[in-house]
Amino acid sequence: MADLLFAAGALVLLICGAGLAALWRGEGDIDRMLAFQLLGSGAIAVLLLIAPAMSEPALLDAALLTALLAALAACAYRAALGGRTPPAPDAPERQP
Amino acid sequence: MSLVFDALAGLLVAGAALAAVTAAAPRAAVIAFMGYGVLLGLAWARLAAPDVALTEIAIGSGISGIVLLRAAAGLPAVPPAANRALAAAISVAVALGLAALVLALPEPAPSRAADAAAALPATGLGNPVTGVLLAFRALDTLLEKIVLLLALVGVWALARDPLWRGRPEPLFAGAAPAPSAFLARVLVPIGVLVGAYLLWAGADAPGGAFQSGATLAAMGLLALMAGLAPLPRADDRRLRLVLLAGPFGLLAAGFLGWATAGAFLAFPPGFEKPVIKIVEIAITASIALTLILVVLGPPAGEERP
Amino acid sequence: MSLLLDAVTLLLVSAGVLFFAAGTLGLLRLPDPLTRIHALTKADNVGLALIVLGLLPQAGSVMAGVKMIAVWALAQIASGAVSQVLAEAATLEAQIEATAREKRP
Amino acid sequence: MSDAMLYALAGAMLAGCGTYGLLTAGGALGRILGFNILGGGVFLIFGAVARRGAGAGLAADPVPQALVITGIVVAFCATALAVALLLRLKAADGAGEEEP
Repeated sequence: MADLLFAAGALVLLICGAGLAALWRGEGDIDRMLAFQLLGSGAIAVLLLIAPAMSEPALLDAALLTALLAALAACAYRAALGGRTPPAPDAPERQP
Repeated sequence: MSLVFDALAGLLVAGAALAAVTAAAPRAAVIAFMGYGVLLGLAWARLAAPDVALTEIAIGSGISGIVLLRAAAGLPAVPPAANRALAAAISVAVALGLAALVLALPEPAPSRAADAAAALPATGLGNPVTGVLLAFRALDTLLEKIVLLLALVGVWALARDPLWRGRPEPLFAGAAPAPSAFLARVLVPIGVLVGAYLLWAGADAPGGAFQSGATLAAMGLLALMAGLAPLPRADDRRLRLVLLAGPFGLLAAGFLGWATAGAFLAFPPGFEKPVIKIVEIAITASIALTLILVVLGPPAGEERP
Repeated sequence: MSLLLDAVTLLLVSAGVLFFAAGTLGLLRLPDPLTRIHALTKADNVGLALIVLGLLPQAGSVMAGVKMIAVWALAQIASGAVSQVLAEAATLEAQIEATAREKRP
Repeated sequence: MSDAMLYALAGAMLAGCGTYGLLTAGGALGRILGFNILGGGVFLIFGAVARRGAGAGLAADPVPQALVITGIVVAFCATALAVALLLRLKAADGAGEEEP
């Protein structure tokens, strides 16, 4: 069973790696952040998969922490852009 | 099969690192560096070092991102400076030299694992890494606390003279937009719970003061980003008290050791675990606050009364 | 019985990995950032849910099972909120770029 | 080839990447990232040494692990200090980056 779980983990890593490599050459940093989020989800999945394979329950805590902090990165990215809020794209222009 | 996994993880870490150092734009480099932090966490998990994995995830992909993304904002893309072919040759030489050293490591490997395992029951702890950090090598931890304080003094020293008592620059210029504020409101309570759990579990399972402090710092920064809490003033006495609680708590425990156990930083026999736990709580609070303050940067604005 | 549980794990984890692949494919094929955000969050969460479901029989203790479900729940909440944050950031960046383009000539 | 060896070799590669970043970066931020990656590679080699030192019922030698944990936190604080210097420099000369 452990071998199968490692194989599944390797597959998830491979998928994330392929996504990363392809998105990396994309034009915008938003795409790169998406690649980072994909990697975060992949890392959560991998940690969950190898925790039973290595009989190390503490890796579940690591998965929990990864889920928590991948989201923090998105917020940090937004914060670095500055404080302006864009108007909703479909909202009618407010008349003075 | 696990070796295939390890080889893949190793290559991905190196690939992310390469992307970080070759990216032309600063922000792209920082995003690659954050990805490298997540992958490095996986490597630590596979090296049977869950304590280090937790630290790396919390710091490498979490609060590092806040500092570096902030630094990258507005920096222009700078073309590589030096002779790239020469630099590549030197770097390959460094990597090959280290690889050769690694392959020549002595067999059997030298280890203090047996000593740590033998001495652990005396501390009442179940996690050998926490045992090393707070009992066997407590002097290192004490010095590390002082280094953290020095880093904070260094950051604060960069404040302009009339402003140094005030508050740092906000992480969000103006109010945080609704989605970010929502994210913070949802994540901060969960994250504080996770941080407290890591401290509580750290005595007997992977976790402890460093992991907990880093997680709490990340959540504090998220709360500050969303404006859920006011930015701290550098001259706030309570703040300084918490900053000093860790190093001085450990120091006090050290002198207590002289009185009760006959050596500096020896814990009173019979009471090892409670004393270590109390010191660990103080250290966690200091680490969390120090990390928050070094990320926020020097005081920059005085609030007019 | 344990063979049956292992078969369930294998089936669900494989399906989860498949969803990860589908999400990545969507990330690569869809035309603009907003649709790519959509592809990422949807597929990732289903993939993660299937993997968690599949691993539950392998959890050594009740606590481990509860933690796995907690990880999945947190990932659900976080990924929904993250997609909002990134979508807003994408809109703002498009605006900044448009303003810059207007000023240039 | 053991798992520890694979990660030690990955650590060597990271040290190489870090050196490259340190030598070629045009700006201070690139050098900060390069230095961090160089340090990460060294930590990883240290971790592999810890893994090889498994024994007495422990999966890895706890002493190097504890040192790496303090190392990661100290490296982060140094990074934050360097970034604060970088931002102060940017504010001081307005140009953004210092001359290489």
